[in-house]
Amino acid sequence: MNAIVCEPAVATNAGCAARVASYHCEVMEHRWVNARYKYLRLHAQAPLARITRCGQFYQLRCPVSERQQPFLLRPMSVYGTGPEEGTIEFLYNVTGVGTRALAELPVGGTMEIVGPLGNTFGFDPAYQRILVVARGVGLATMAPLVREAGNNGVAVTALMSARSPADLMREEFLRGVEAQVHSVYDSDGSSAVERIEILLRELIETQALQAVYTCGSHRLLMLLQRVLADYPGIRGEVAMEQRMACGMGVCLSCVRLFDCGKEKGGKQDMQFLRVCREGPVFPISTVVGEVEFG
Amino acid sequence: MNAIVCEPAVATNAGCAARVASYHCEVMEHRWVNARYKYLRLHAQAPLARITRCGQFYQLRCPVSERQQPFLLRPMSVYGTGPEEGTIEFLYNVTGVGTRALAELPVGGTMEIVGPLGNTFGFDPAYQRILVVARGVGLATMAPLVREAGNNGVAVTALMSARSPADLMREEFLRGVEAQVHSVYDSDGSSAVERIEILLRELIETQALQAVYTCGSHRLLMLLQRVLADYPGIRGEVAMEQRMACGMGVCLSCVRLFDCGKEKGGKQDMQFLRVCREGPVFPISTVVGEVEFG
Amino acid sequence: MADRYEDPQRVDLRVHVGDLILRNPVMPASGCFAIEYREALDLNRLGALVIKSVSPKSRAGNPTPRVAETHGGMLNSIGIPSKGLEYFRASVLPPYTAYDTPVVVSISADTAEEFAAACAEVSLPEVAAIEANISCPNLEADGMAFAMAPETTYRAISAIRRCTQHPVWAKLTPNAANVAAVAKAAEEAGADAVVMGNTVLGMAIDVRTRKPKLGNVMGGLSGPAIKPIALRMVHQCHRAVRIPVIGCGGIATAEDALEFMLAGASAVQVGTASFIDPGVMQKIIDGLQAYCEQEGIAHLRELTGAVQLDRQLTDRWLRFAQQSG
Amino acid sequence: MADRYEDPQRVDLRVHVGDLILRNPVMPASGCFAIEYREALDLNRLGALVIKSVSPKSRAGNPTPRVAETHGGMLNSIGIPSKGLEYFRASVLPPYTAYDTPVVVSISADTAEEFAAACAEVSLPEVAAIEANISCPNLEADGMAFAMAPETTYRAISAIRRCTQHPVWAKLTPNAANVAAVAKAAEEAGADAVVMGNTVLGMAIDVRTRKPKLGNVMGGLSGPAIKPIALRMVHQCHRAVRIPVIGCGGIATAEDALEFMLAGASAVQVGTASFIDPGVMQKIIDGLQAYCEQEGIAHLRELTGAVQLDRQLTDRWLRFAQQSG
Ligand SMILES: Cc1cc2nc3c(=O)[nH]c(=O)nc-3n(C[C@H](O)[C@H](O)[C@H](O)COP(=O)(O)OP(=O)(O)OC[C@H]3O[C@@H](n4cnc5c(N)ncnc54)[C@H](O)[C@@H]3O)c2cc1C
Ligand SMILES: Cc1cc2nc3c(=O)[nH]c(=O)nc-3n(C[C@H](O)[C@H](O)[C@H](O)COP(=O)(O)OP(=O)(O)OC[C@H]3O[C@@H](n4cnc5c(N)ncnc54)[C@H](O)[C@@H]3O)c2cc1C
Ligand SMILES: Cc1cc2nc3c(=O)[nH]c(=O)nc-3n(C[C@H](O)[C@H](O)[C@H](O)COP(=O)(O)O)c2cc1C
Ligand SMILES: Cc1cc2nc3c(=O)[nH]c(=O)nc-3n(C[C@H](O)[C@H](O)[C@H](O)COP(=O)(O)O)c2cc1C
Ligand code: FES
Ligand code: FES
Repeated sequence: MNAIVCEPAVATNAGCAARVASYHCEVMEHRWVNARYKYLRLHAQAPLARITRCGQFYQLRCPVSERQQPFLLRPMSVYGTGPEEGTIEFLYNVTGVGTRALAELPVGGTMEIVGPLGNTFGFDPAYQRILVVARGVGLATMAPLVREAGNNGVAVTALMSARSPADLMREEFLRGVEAQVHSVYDSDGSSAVERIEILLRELIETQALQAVYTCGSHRLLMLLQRVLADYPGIRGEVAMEQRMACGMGVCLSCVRLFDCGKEKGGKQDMQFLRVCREGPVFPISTVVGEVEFG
Repeated sequence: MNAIVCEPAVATNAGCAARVASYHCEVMEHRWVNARYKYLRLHAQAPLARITRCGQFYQLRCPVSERQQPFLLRPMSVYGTGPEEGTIEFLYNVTGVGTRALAELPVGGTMEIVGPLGNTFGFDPAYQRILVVARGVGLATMAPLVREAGNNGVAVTALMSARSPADLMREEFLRGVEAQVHSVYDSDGSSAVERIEILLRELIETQALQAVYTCGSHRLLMLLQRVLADYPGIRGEVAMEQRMACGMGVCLSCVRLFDCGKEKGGKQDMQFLRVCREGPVFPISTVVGEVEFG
Repeated sequence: MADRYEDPQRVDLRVHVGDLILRNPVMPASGCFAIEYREALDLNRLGALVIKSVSPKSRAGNPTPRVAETHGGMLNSIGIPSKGLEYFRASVLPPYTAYDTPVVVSISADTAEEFAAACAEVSLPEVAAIEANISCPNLEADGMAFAMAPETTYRAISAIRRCTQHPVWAKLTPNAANVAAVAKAAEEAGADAVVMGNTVLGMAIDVRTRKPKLGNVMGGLSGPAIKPIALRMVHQCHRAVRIPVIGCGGIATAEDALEFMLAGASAVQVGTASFIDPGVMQKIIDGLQAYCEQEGIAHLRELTGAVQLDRQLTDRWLRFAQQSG
Repeated sequence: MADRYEDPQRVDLRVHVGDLILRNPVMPASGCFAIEYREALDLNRLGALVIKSVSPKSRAGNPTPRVAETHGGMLNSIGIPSKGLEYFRASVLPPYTAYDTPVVVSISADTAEEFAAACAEVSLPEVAAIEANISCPNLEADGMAFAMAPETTYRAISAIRRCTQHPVWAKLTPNAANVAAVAKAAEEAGADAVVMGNTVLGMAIDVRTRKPKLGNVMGGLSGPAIKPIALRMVHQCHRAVRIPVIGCGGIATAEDALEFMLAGASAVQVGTASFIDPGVMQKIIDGLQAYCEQEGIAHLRELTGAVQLDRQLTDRWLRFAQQSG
């Protein structure tokens, strides 16, 4: 279930043995990590740590209250799992109806989550060094990748972008893994695209990177697409977002257009793919940089 | 706002100064009194004890949960108020969606209640003795009346009917007021109408009763109507129930037909009256004993 | 002349419904309001007072139970209990006209002629407008009503138009298949505004007793559940007619009211939400005030129809999508 | 011959939809189900498998965002993205027919002829029935669709009938004003069953951005919010036709399914509820089983249309009420 995009849907799913279920969880820990993000640790009577892979997500059934009545489930990347088999973690931005309702869930309370869903990052334990480019909530999605790199002795370079140092969440991202961190901020202008491009090219030229991963910023994604075009040997992957209903590939609400390269006839092969199913992880090169559709 | 039925609605409401509002309350106490009934004590930052009168009810906004999502408010008689100004009590039967949701409300939680609503029992502190005939939830409605009698030195005779001794809730009804209690049960056949009729007539003949009140049983109501027809000097009142939406006399969902006696022309004057507004307390003599409509 | 109950703030909440100027766009929906709400609200602060529909014929209303709750809404089959117009004029109307707020009388009737005669009879100086409830699910005809079709709508409204100089609002039903055409017929027949909409015909059954939850078997669905349907219809009516559209259906918050205004409503009616909180209309008015302040809107009425549609979006999407295999 | 996946208990959950016998009445609603649900459900335990509508013409579907949530429901404007029938037969259909459960192919098309040709093309031995989605809100025509009127329904279904021997189910739209007449037209044109119903056309606006919440502006409302509407229409169809009615709209629990059966449904379709819990259909089947055991019902199908109506109630009420002044 790696991010190998543009296979026909049928082949992708054929013989798929993964089981998706609704898990009843208890809230073990739930706290603010800064003014906008909350950390949530759940426990289920099921081996979530074992069945969940790096880059996958769950759909959360946010609680219903007098003031907030979310109807659809909310997709959330897995921020971490374990050490107990039944433990799963999320890190989320409190923004709208569902996440505001979620934020009110007390420790000891319960909630349902549906998953695991989606494909995984393409990661090879034999890599020497990877680069992760994160902004905002993107770090929740890539945190398991950082951990996996750490576990496998793969060196990590992290380029972290944030509004200001208070928003960075460096510790939350690395969770103890050693990494070379480059932080850039809107507040001092260091996050400007031109300046990041210089930094990026320098990192790529000087470090023996096998793969670059990103999540959380369209601007950074487009920059990476442009830069990586010059380095076809480097694996580049992005975790995407889109409005979802089913989260399982059924409803076709979460499509985006991807450019799957030249067909035999020489024509560009453009495909609508489901972020929840063929994604959320896609090769950076395939992303079509439209911004005008929601 | 006593139970003086069959005045034209306009006159009944004219110049009514009572204020109805939605009060935000905190749950101070909430516990089972037996297998089916729960006792609930709320506190609001408003003088509920002062503005609420004997026989009135509130509409409760039952909490919303994943499993129970009541939409309409639930009408509940006031079981008691005070001693603090902001304290109000309810005693309720856990039956359907709303009351099941209500039963889950934790101490320290909050809820909205709308009221005070409806008219009051007609009670005169100069009475010597009153008879209260209660079954099931009817005792919640009449408990404030028993207390008022107690406070005013009016003697109380209580005829309590229940499935079995375990269902009686005698202490919950009297709450320390001295009363002569006659308990009858389905389990030993003592609640049969013929037997109660004998008891009733005996009580009326031997005790100097000025008023009889009832709530909670259609069968007992019809019996009282028949018996009291022979004693026109005794005030007889009943608190009625009906499905409600607004609880304020606006929507006309809660009507029942009442027989308001002979008109000038000699014709029976039958009227649809709103249980939430002209009631919930009505003269026993006016009740039309239909059972086939909901 | 300044309205002394007008909100004293900087934001101008006034809206126009034809020649009528309302101090704000918030008024009750017929049947979900009566004089008793003066105990919970200052009636001098509402945009208008709309009274429960009255029919010229005396009617008992429908069998009980008359209400049942559903997910996010309720069903009602009250019917239009009525003691006739004479009683209405003598005993129902007077307390409403004691306020400094325009009073709207809602009329329900069985035939176009009955409608016309009733509207003429309530065309009193103290009545600001007449709402013709041509939409109430006529349950004897399996939910059919005048406003189910353009022709019958035209017939009823033009009969009324001939008999009164008062502003006439046509209250349409969401049970119609093509509300834009119905609204257009109402406009052509001379309505001064359309109210969109009424309840959606529905049903509920108790699976234990196997009986319908309403004595009348079917009834009208109202509340938040129907909001997206009513909103869509308001937008369709707004695009179809030049007369003002008054939005109604599931409005419970200031945001809901704003959504209806953006979709094309000049004013809004609040029904079922008052049953959950009798003070809700004042909260909605306060919320509109707060929104305008936050968003720097000087005149609330500028929001009417201000939804931002991107008319080329679908074309661009299709061109974009054409690239796909 | 015994169905080896039939529930082994005493209660008989089987239902008849025309000549088809289903092991239980629970099947997915088109567009709310795809082969991926095999990861969450045993597809051999469902009553039938209904596939997402396919159109003969290749289509991209509608612009994103394609979904938005509402109170107790959701709006969608997916459209019917399609790679055509050839792709459908080669790549979409085969995994469904690997199960021991009847497969229903849903067809969507722009003209009666296109419908007929497409239905003919999917009249394959491995297909148990064809659902003609004559109801999907045709948004170019402001929500109009074949099933909006009896005439167009008759035209589409009779064209289909001439081209296939397969059971044909006509999927009707709740946006029609008179679904009973539409159902009757479908029956007269030779439909083997009607599916009542589809989504209700709705709209939602973000009051901060002032933009519609759907890329396509309007979309179909589904979920518990519409249940009372769908239920009412199922009951109206049941009274109007002799062919089976399959209920659809807001079903999320066994109680909901039972309510639809009592109202007249022979089977039910579950749509949006699967998005909230992909295992919900199995829970509904288990709940039907439990209900029958509790209530001592040997054959679930006896519940179809078993709502207890008291036809004299209104008359009695009116006589009763006549006593009032
Ligand atoms: C695969 C995936 C993984 C994600 N992982 C994370 C994560 O780890 N942490 C985190 O904070 N956020 C994550 N997001 C974004 C998260 O889903 C949204 O922030 C959340 O749904 C907002 O819900 P709301 O009710 O607070 O907002 P509302 O605006 O009230 O939501 C309304 C609707 O829009 C949808 N929606 C709103 N924003 C988004 C979005 N950005 N992406 C998709 N749907 C959206 C909601 O799901 C809901 O259906 C992820 C999104 C996807 C698709
Ligand atoms: C004036 C008045 C005072 C009441 N006082 C009390 C009291 O003190 N204690 C108590 O336990 N009960 C009392 N009741 C009855 C109480 O309102 C119902 O038991 C309660 O509404 C049931 O709600 P539910 O959601 O649990 O049941 P459900 O069956 O799920 O309710 C569905 C709908 O039916 C209505 N409903 C159901 N039963 C009744 C009923 N008996 N009367 C009116 N509406 C009903 C509900 O309000 C709701 O709208 C009173 C009723 C009235 C009218
Ligand atoms: C209990 C009740 C009674 C109603 N009576 C009337 C009526 O007499 N006349 C009328 O035009 N509409 C009547 N309606 C419809 C409302 O005016 C309103 O159009 C509908 O409820 C939708 O709005 P809402 O969702 O805000 O309630 C009634 C609605 C309810 C719930
Ligand atoms: C995302 C989505 C896609 C749908 N696609 C189709 C479709 O392709 N064909 C069809 O006939 N109905 C389609 N429907 C309608 C459903 O089949 C169903 O009739 C409707 O959603 C009401 O049922 P529910 O409330 O259980 O969802 C779709 C509904 C949704 C929510
Ligand atoms: S969310 Fe349903 S297909 Fe992706
Ligand atoms: S509940 Fe609305 S009038 Fe009594």
